[in-house]
Amino acid sequence: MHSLFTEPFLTALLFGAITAGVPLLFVGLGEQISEKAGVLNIGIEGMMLFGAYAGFVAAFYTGSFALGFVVGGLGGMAVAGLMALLCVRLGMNQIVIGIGLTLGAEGLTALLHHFQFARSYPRLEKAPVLEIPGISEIPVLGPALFHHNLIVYLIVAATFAIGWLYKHSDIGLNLEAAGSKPGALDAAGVSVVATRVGAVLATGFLAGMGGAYLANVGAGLFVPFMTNGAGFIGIVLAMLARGKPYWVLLGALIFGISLAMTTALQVAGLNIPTDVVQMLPFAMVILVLVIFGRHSVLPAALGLPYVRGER
Amino acid sequence: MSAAPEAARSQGLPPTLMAGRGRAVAAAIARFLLPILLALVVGAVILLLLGTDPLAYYTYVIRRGLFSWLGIQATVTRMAPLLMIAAGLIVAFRAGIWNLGADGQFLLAAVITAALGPALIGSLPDWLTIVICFVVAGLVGAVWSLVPAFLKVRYGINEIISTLMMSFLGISFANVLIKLVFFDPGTTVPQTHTLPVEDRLPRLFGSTIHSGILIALAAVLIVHFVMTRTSFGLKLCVVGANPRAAIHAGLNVGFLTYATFAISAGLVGLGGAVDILGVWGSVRADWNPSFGLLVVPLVFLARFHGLATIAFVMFFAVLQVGGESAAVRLGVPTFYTLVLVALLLIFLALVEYLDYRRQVRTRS
Amino acid sequence: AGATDVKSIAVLTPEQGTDYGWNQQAIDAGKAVAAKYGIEFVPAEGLGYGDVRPQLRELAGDGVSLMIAHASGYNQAAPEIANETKVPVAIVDRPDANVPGLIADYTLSGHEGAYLAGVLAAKMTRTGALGIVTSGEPPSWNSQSAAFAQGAKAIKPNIKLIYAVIGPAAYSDAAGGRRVTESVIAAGADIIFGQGDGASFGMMEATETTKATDGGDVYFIDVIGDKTPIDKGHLLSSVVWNLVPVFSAMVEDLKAGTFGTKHYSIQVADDSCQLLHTKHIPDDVWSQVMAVRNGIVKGDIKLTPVFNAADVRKLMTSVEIGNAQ
Amino acid sequence: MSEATPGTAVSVRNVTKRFPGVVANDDVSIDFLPGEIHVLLGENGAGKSTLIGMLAGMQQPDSGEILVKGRPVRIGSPRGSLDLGIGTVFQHVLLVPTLSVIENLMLGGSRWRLLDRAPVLKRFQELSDLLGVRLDPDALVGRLALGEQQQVEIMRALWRGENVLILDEPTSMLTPQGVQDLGKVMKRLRDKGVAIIFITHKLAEAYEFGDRISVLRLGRVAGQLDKARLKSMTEAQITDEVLRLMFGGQKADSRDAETLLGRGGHLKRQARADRSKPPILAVKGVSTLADRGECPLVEVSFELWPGEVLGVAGVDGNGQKHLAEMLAGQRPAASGSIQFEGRDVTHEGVAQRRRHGFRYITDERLGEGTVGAFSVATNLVVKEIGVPPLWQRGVSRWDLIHGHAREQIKRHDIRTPSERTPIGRLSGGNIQKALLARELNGSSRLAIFNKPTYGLDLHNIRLARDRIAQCAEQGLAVILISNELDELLELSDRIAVMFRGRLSGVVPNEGNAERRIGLLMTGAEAA
Ligand SMILES: Nc1ncnc2c1ncn2[C@@H]1O[C@H](COP(=O)(O)OP(=O)(O)OP(=O)(O)O)[C@@H](O)[C@H]1O
Ligand SMILES: Nc1ncnc2c1ncn2[C@@H]1O[C@H](COP(=O)(O)OP(=O)(O)OP(=O)(O)O)[C@@H](O)[C@H]1O
Ligand SMILES: [Mg+2]
Ligand SMILES: [Mg+2]
Repeated sequence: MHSLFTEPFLTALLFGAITAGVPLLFVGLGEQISEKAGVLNIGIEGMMLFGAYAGFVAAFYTGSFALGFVVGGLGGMAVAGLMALLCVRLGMNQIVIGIGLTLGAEGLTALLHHFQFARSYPRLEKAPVLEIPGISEIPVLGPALFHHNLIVYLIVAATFAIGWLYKHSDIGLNLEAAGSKPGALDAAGVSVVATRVGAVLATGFLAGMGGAYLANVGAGLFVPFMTNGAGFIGIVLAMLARGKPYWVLLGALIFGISLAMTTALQVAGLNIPTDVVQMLPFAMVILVLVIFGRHSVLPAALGLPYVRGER
Repeated sequence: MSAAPEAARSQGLPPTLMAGRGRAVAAAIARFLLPILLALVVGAVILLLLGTDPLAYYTYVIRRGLFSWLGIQATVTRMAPLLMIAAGLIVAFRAGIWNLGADGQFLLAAVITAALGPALIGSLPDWLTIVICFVVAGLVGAVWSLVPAFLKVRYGINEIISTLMMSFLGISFANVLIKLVFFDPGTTVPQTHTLPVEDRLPRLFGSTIHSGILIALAAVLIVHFVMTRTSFGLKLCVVGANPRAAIHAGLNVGFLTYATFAISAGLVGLGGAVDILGVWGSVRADWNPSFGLLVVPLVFLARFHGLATIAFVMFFAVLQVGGESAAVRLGVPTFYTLVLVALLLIFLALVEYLDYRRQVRTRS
Repeated sequence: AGATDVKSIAVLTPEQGTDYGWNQQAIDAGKAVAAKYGIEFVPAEGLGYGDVRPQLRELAGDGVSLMIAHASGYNQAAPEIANETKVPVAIVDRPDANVPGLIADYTLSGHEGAYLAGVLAAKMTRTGALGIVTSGEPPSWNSQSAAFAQGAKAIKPNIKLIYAVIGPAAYSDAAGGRRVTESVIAAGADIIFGQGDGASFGMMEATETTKATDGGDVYFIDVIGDKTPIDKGHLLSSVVWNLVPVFSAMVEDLKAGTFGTKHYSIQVADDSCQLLHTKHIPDDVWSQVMAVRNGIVKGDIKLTPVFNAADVRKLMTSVEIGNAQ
Repeated sequence: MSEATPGTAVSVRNVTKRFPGVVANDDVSIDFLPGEIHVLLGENGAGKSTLIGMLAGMQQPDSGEILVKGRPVRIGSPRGSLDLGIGTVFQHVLLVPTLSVIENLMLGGSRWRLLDRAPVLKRFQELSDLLGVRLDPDALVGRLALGEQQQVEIMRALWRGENVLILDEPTSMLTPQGVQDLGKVMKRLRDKGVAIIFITHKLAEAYEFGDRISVLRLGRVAGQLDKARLKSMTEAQITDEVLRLMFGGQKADSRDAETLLGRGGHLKRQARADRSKPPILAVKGVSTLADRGECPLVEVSFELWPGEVLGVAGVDGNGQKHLAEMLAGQRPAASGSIQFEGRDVTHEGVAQRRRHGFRYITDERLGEGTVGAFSVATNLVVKEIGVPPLWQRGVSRWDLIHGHAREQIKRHDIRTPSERTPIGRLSGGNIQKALLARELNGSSRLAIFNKPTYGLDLHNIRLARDRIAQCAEQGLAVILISNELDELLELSDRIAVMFRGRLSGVVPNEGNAERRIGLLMTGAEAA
């Protein structure tokens, strides 16, 4: 048994955990921004999926991973734009539109994939890796944590940057106000609609980049429905993180590790049905809610459209 | 926390069905037809881009889904579980509870039904087996909604997220049950025992439509009646629209919230039973039709109205059944139906918004 | 059941017949068989895993002579509709369901081919470790996983076999396929025996983009289809199923009135199951593998398929524990 | 058209604003001058908030124009308003409860910039000195008392409202002392040249602080009293004039005038309670548990007789809310007991107590009193759902329910387009009438009024007070919670004072009651 848990294997596990966790970090952070601003973004799954598709197409045709991320982000943002128009600007119901957009993105990407790639199944090269000199030499941790695409370091850095902005910039205040008491924000001279539209677009961009990472770095290809609920896990992360980006980071890491553990247990020959392992994250969330329920506070105006001067 | 559903009620515009019955009804119908038309048009553009003749596609879908005997039977059969789920969602949404956990509730109830039915059918009369299956399926659905209900009543936790979580949990749990507990050792793929075709819900008038559709239609109509015409329904609506007002009015908010969850999830569970007893006879591991999230937009498009819901579910079933057939004959994958539903939602939103603007302008 | 005039056959597949695998093999075979007998072919692709009863009824109503329901998920619905419409169906994964003239099972196992793949892999591994990655645990994959293990063990009893399942419904989980395969490679495997639909592409991607622990290339052994057209230089082989003989036999049986009285299978003997020869396999190794094949054909090597997941796993751990260097 | 008096700070010219079914402002033209406190008066729904909403950028006029310093402007958003130097304190608190005081003040300040506390803190100190308030800049606004929140609002309005300061009913939640303090601030700002628009329902405040009074009636300017005229008239004359403007030709009676002046105390009603009989309600040592940020009850005991009005005075947030909720059955008593007609009702809920004749008119008309999205008809029966004859075996008889509503609407003069109008669209006074109609029907025995005249105009206040007096007349036991001292003095037999969750004393309503209450309210005297 021991022989299996060699250095390279442990490295690969941890590496896999990071690769699985990064897309979740993207969507978790994105969802958090929307929710802070009072928009419950159920459409994030669709944004992620569309970003995955767009990002893959871009990376495949140009050969540039960087461009893949940008276009993936823009793809997610396009779906987010619809959400912003319908839910923020026109005040339609966020849940229903979110579900609708997710269904639409699923259908559209599967359709496009069918006509475009279903005969060729194109795959990308390995994504370029940036080794951080020095620390990437540490056994196990080095190659697992510091042999990633630049985007991984960027998003981790962005996590802290976002946390810092929440506290120290007017953006943070505006988001908080838009989610907590939009009328007060409006009265203070900041457009609630603009704030929320900005938040939703940012969410779409992050989710789209997460999707692009999943497709281009995680899988190296696009297959229909490939996000497979990752967007919804992002919603969970945002809920558990209670407005703190660092908690999203931690949660994404835990989710990634739990996925990687599934493999580890199997490779180790432990005979647990995969469904049981699959249940663990969700069971964990429910347990956390039941135990710490009273502490999970959501923005007061979450899910409510804001119309100036309406009675 | 119930804020979200409350918003759903108010932002869909003022209930125009209230005044000027005749003209308002005509306007309401126009409000439904216009988005459908627009969605079909944009859908047609997408079809054109993909190299398919949209007119041929639409006529084919409607012919296969609606105007052929086989098609209409398939459509009506498909409607049965969708309508049961819709009934459950109407209760919840009218009562201001966003039950997004229908998939888990449906699947667990289906698995239990498929485990129970074949086991009982030998020793009990058919009708009793079916009744027991229904009762247990309803209970299973209800039980699965207890945790979100508890979290909502006790801590005020947003049920949108908790029901979603329970849904994912339920889907995996249903698989575990099939693989570890209720599997039929005689089959190579993990699945439950099978209820023989002749022991399933009786079929109607020699067609392939099973009688579950009657139960489903009745469920939607009863739910509509209860929610709009009874004191119980009104109490649920009050709790949903303003829980503090409900407390102030002396309503037992905790109990009514539990009741909403239980009735909603119970009806969804019955949907699982209807589908298993009417069509499938067994459940195979990893089967998940994901009806729950599909029905949400339909119920919403229908503005939670029972009759409109039946119409929209039928519309969707025609699209699905005809679309599956068209997938084989015309090479347009069934995913296209999803795109159409999304387009429909978007245009409904836009049309409603424009209509609202028009009303505001004309009234002032 | 009497003899029938066969005018057309339909093949129903859950995914599109363009996957270089399970679905495509069936559609291609259906086309070939129809051409062979000069009958009409009705492909019904991409039906998904929902209720196919409407499609079956519609095909029956259109007057199809035989419906081949090419998914284990259809083996409940198809017999029911056969009984209802009296149109013969062929189904998979239910060997006990045969009904003369109406229902015939063709539960296929490429275990013979997988055994050969195991032999090939054992001969070619540099690291002494092989990976088996599957996206789920259906019976035909179980039997192939087991046979692969047995074949490898036959050559090198001490060989390390690393077995991993991606997830419960991970057939299309390409990212999962890649992630898991990378772990398996990191655990030492330099040849991956992979089974999965969309997930297979993730596994291929992993073999293409990851180096083995010895720094060399990793190779991939696929199943069912021939992915050579989309290979990037890492496809070592594939356990290719050829369904033409099976579908032909069905048509023959229908004509002869013996449909539903036999079990169809694929085997290396008639090349309905064969190992794909790619340029990455050295000639001497290939001839050694072919020698083993002849042994199977002659009956010198006896193989019994193992369908049960638990038994498969037992096979892996027993190989792995204690013997690993 | 746009010639404004030279030197105006802001003017509206022929402004009209319609809402579905109402003309809220009808061809309104007013000038607001720098260095002047301009009082806007008018009954509920006269269009005061709508008018200032347009100045604040919350609404756009349908026609007409707005001029700032004589220059026509379009105020498209609150931002536009702030940029013109117009600061507004809205009728309802508009602060972010989850942010601190200083963060609330920084909101909308710098754009796309990092927050810089130092200059904000400096300005905060300056304004604190100017306003004469002491606030912790890092306290969460949600934790502040309403009065303190209002100070923050005024501070925020001043932050950029260096030209015009608008205050919409700021005194409705202040103590008398708070009102005086606010008056000083307004005067100080006026002397610095700020144009102040001050909306109130209390004429006394208008006299005391106002340099000019404009009266709105049914969306139109009914008239104006300028500085010179105000100086030249006696209080009585002004009152007569204002009443004439507010109510048109209708003759207002003298009691209206008293109410308007906030000097109704001496109108004291005839006490009728017969205390020789056993009390109808006996509360013994009741305490409640505190939720976050609330003041619970501590060992409250009192008795109440039929026909008696027990006033409850106290600074807001000293347990009045808990008292009302506990009595209504909405909030459980943690200890102690409640006897009603000799029966122990401590553990009974709202519905049961309602059956005994308990009625509770809440101070939160929209928050809990009504379901804003539901029709007036539904709201009129929301406490009787399922009760025959409006329901028959659980089935709603909407015809009867609507008929019942039409009758109530007529009887209680509830101004609504229809019984099917969502009640949230009505003005505060009319919602209050609906609540009174719902609660004071049939077999009521004990009525609890929590700030029943909050936010109402003179006419509606008069109606509500008369209703309360009438209740006592009919033999109901009444508990009247209010922070309008004159209201308590007018209506009560005895006045209990709440301080930090306790009943710090019960004062008979006679002689020097006012002084004693004042002392008890600040905890200075314990009785
Ligand atoms: N006239 C009414 N007044 C107040 N509340 C009502 C009225 N009618 C219905 N309700 C309540 O308000 C909610 C919304 O009613 P809505 O009018 O949408 O129902 P509906 O199905 O359209 O009924 P109808 O066809 O009779 O108009 C319902 O849940 C019901 O309990
Ligand atoms: N957003 C709105 N939508 C619909 N009607 C409105 C809206 N705002 C105000 N109204 C209506 O316009 C009229 C004037 O309301 P406004 O709030 O200006 O009155 P007000 O003088 O401030 O009254 P109060 O003393 O009660 O505050 C009322 O009839 C009110 O119902
Ligand atoms: Mg007002
Ligand atoms: Mg008011």
